[in-house]
Amino acid sequence: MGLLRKIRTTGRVAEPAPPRPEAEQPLAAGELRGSVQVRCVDAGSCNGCEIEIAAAFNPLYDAERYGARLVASPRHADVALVTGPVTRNMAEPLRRTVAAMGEPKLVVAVGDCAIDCGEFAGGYGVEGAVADVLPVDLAVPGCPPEPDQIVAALRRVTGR
Amino acid sequence: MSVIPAALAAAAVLAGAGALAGIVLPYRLRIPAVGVLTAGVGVGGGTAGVAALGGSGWAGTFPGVLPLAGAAAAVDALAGLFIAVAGAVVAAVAVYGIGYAAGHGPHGLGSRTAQAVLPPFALTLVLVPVAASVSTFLALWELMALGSLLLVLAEHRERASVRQAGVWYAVMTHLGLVLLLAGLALFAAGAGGETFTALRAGAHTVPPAVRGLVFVLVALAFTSKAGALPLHAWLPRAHPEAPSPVSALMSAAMVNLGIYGLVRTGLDLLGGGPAWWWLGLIAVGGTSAVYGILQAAMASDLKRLLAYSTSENMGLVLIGVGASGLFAAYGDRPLAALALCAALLHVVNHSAFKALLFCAAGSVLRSTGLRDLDRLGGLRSRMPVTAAFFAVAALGAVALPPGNGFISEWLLLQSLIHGLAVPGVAVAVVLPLSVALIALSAGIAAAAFVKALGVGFFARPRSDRAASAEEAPILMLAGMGLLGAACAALALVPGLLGGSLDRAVGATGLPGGGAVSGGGLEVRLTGISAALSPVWVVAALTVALMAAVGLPRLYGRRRRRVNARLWDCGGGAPTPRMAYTATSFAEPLQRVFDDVLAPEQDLDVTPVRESAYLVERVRFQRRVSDRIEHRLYEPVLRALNTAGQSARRLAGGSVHRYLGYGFAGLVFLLLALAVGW
Amino acid sequence: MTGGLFTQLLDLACGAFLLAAVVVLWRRELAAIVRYFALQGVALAALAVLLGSHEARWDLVGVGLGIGVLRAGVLPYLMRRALSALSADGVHSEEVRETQPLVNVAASLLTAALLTLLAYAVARPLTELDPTPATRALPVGLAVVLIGFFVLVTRRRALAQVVGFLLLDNGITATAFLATSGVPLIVELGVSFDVLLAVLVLQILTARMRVAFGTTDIDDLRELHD
Amino acid sequence: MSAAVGYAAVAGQVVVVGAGAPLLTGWMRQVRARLEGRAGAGVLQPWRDTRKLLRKEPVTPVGTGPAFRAAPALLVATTVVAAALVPLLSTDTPVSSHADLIVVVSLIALGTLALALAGLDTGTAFGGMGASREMTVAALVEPTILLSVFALSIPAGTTNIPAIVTGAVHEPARLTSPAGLLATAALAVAVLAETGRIPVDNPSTHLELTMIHEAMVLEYAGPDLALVELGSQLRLTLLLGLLSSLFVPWGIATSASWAGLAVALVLFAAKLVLLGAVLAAAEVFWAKVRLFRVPELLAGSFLLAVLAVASSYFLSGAS
Repeated sequence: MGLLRKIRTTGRVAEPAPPRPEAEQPLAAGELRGSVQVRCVDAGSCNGCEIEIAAAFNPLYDAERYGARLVASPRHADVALVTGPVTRNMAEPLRRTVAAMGEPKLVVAVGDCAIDCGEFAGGYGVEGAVADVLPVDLAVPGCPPEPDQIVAALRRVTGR
Repeated sequence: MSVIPAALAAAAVLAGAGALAGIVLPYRLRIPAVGVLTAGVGVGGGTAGVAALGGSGWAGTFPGVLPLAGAAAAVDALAGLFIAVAGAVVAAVAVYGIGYAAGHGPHGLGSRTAQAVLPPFALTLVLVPVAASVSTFLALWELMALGSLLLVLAEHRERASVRQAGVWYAVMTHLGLVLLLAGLALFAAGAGGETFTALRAGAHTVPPAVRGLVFVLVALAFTSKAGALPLHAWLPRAHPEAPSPVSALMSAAMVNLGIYGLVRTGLDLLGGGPAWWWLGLIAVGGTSAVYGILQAAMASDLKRLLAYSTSENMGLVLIGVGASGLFAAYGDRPLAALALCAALLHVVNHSAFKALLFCAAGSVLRSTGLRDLDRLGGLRSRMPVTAAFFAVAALGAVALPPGNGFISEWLLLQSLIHGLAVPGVAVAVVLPLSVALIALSAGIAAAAFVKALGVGFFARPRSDRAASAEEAPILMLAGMGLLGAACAALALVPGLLGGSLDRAVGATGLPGGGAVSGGGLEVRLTGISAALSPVWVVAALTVALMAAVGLPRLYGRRRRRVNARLWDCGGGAPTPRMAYTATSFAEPLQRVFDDVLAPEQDLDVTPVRESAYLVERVRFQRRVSDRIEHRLYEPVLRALNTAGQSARRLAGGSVHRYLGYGFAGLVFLLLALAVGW
Repeated sequence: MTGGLFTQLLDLACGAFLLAAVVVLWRRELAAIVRYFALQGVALAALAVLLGSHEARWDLVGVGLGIGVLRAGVLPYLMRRALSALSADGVHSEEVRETQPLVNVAASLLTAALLTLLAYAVARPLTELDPTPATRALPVGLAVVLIGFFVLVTRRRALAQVVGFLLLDNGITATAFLATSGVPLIVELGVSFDVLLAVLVLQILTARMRVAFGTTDIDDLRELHD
Repeated sequence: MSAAVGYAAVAGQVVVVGAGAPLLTGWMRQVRARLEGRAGAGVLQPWRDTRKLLRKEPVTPVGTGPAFRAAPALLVATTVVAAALVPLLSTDTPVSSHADLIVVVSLIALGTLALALAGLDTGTAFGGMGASREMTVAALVEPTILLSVFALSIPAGTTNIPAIVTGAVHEPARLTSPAGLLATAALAVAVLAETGRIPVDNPSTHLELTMIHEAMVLEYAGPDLALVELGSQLRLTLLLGLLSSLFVPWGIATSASWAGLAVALVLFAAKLVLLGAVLAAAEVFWAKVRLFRVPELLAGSFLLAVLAVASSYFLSGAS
């Protein structure tokens, strides 16, 4: 039983929870009360932010302990986690994804590219930042942002 | 004059009038007149049947009707059950048929021949159980087969497949007749009389080997009529190709008569038999059930699916009959009565839901011209009533509460589970296997009917014809309404049938004492501590459903329900081509049962001319053919073909030679007679 | 030991014995197969010891313990050694799994169900001669014989075949114990010795096969025909 | 008096299963999280999810029909009726005469059927795919379940669950016999398949192509989704409860007394907590098997059920 021994010796790897972020909760998040289902949309990112989002949900950062969970369908989701500059091909799918979510819903732009197109500003295939396509409720700056920051943003949404 | 002969006589007169009306009247008047008269036949039969179930009996002889022996008729409760079922189905389907044939034009079912044959066919369905002598039975049986054959062929101008199905049906039904004739003649010779009374009295004088042979011959014929393996091949061809009301009559009334014949000869006339008869019957039933429903789950032709499901349900009934005989052979008569009761109840239930299913499939076919599930879809918004009726009947067919099929399967399972008290290795081995087979067939039936309902009626239309479907006319809906009401009544208050079932079981000589009782609302088995109250289940489900809908509303903030596009992964809107079809739905099951079904598949990749690596076209074809038919029938057909080829040499074309054959034959026969004497 | 407890324990041992055979049929990894075979050896030994202590026949207990050592200890050890030799070179990682049995696993499990019922039907008359708790469990031994034979017929890997053969032997031993409370000590010793020898021979054969053909798929032995 | 206790027991069963189902799921997720080295969202998280979903906006995808709308409520309703029937707390209830094992199993199957129809009703590729797979698995589970029912009803002589449970309480030897153990194992596999747990289905997968249950419910949102999730949590709780009632029946009140009911309640919670922890831990160790290996697993469980039936008559059974 190698796995059993591994579990015993590893123990808990989740880091102690940092204090709850000071910043206030976005308005729409008030009704969620500690439960947030997250749908990720890659609108044209270089995948750097995706790696960090994945890291935010790993055992070390464990975003799930604050009530956030990744889901497979936007119908189940409250939050769209959008990364990357919005490319022309992804603008419409992004709008549709957010339209598929039921109220209350929030859009969180993750990474510099999602906020102001970053490196890709002015590129021929870039439609614009996420805010140009959809109203953004929360932004997480960084290229890529640290998992800590992503977790902190999610905590502002869940309120835990 | 008692009710039974009067009602039967009325049915016969109405049938005669109907046949006449079918021939004489012009197209416009023909269909309503024949429909009403056929419905009258059904009502007459139903009245007689109900009267017989109520406990009255009747017997009579008609010396002049048939040559030599004359015709004998008798009605007891067992016959009454089948008469009543046939009558009810005929009445409802006749009403439906008026609407069905009216829109069809003077071809097909509306044609002079078909309309003239329909009432007599309906009459034979009612009259076969009335027969009380071998010759009467065979005559009526053959008339029924001929009537159904003509009706199956009604649309022969429209599709070549109808003609092919007709040939199959004609050959197989006559093969059945030959077997039946041989078996019953042997029996009559051994028992020293051809009336059923004489057979019953003389059965014990027949040597065991002959009895066994009689049973095997008769059982082959009757199981073939019931659509059970191995002589089932006509059923999945003839039932889909017949006009839908005829399919309904065949699937819901005619196949039952196979069961009737089996119960009548096996349990009543032969008076039961050794265990191997019944083990064989259970084996036939079990394989038919699983194989039939497996083919149904694979079928993408809606009516073929329903036809194979008939095979399945008759298989279940055969398991019940077989178990009954087995228990009786080991001396546990109350349990035998219970198993038979379950089988008969399943016959009734199956008739109700299968007639409704075929009628609903018929209105889909009439409105869209399609039977192919892969091209149907979205009918629930275009044909809401038909879809609702199909759903009600499908609930019965999947054997889940609160459907009517559940009650009889529950009863059947109870009789098998409690059969362990019966000693004997065979029982101990066979019972668990039958339970497993029943369970497997029930599980696959659920998949098959989810497919039929979900793919055929739900989602979005997959073709223009399905998109432009229209609801069926009022008479068709009325016919379906009658059947739907029957399904609901059987599902909710099966106990009402309790007394009748007991009397029907009692007619075979088994103690039918109160296997099902409980004041009409409950099924309570005496001797076995098990009870089922369908009304209670429905009430509890309703209360729970209301709670499940209501409680969240109390808590939730009343947001308005909004409409949204289907989630398309952000791409373009999903087209009907992306939806799962019946074929794709069945694919996992088909892969699981690969070894049983042996599908043939065929992949054909055509590269473009310039390069072998660029593909221009890929053609993929997969067919699940009836493997048993393949393996069993083809060698026989091939052998027949070869024999036919070699026989051609005898036929040189000279008329004198043919006459010579006849003459030689006659002389030979006379010589043989002379020497033999 | 009271009668009730004895019956209970005997039934449990028989159940475990049969279950181990079934699991051998179910699993694909040869290592797991060997493990469950060892478990079956334990169940068999328990069976013998139970019978022996119930009838106060100490030689039977001794035989039982001997069987335990041989079938739960020595034989699995030998097979594990053969297995580690197979997987040591790492090239033939396919070698440690029964990837493609001749009859697929689901079908073999259903066949096993039928075989068990057959065993029951066949053993019923024997049971009725003298219905004691031990003879009533007779079908278990018979079922294991049939399942062992089935493994022998349908498995490709040489090692799986060895296990099939040993299942067959376990079944015969169990049947003997249950039917007649044990064969004479000397016969049992002789048989066990034979089995041991057979396994050693097969082990050598397996190793030779792998050297010669690079695989232990015994279908490849057909090449010897040419 | 005794009738009052009986009604209280039925109400208690429904309430305990209803309120406890999200907690059980939360508990299992928590156990799993701890084994994976994570902190976990807390036992109450499924309740928070449900609370939030109920207040979200209900969404009807265009092109779906009544089957899609009705399925979640039907799923919950069938499970609730089954929860009222199964003797989780007491065998002596006003409904115990209706508590037939076959009826309970069929009610659960009815819920599966409703959800499969809803999946087909959406007309999306994923919905149909989920429905097709779910029905395949459901069809193959059925023989195992009914044969286990058969094996369990042999010693009791009836398929009435309270009677089976009472019999087992009075005669514990029935449970430790090979028949009892084999039937337990067979039914346990069937429960895993029916509730869509690893190794048959992965309830937390995000990859549509590997989904069975989740694929059918991709279109549900808000309160409908809350009902669907509650339905599957209820079903897990109910089936684990059924398993514990059948095979660890001790503590279930067999007569109508308030004290017995209280003890039964505590023990029932304890059994479920234990069973849930075991299942969650097992899921850490197992991997989901390929869809076309599932029949193998189910054939195995079917074999166990056959052996259970067979051994019940060739071992201690009716000679």
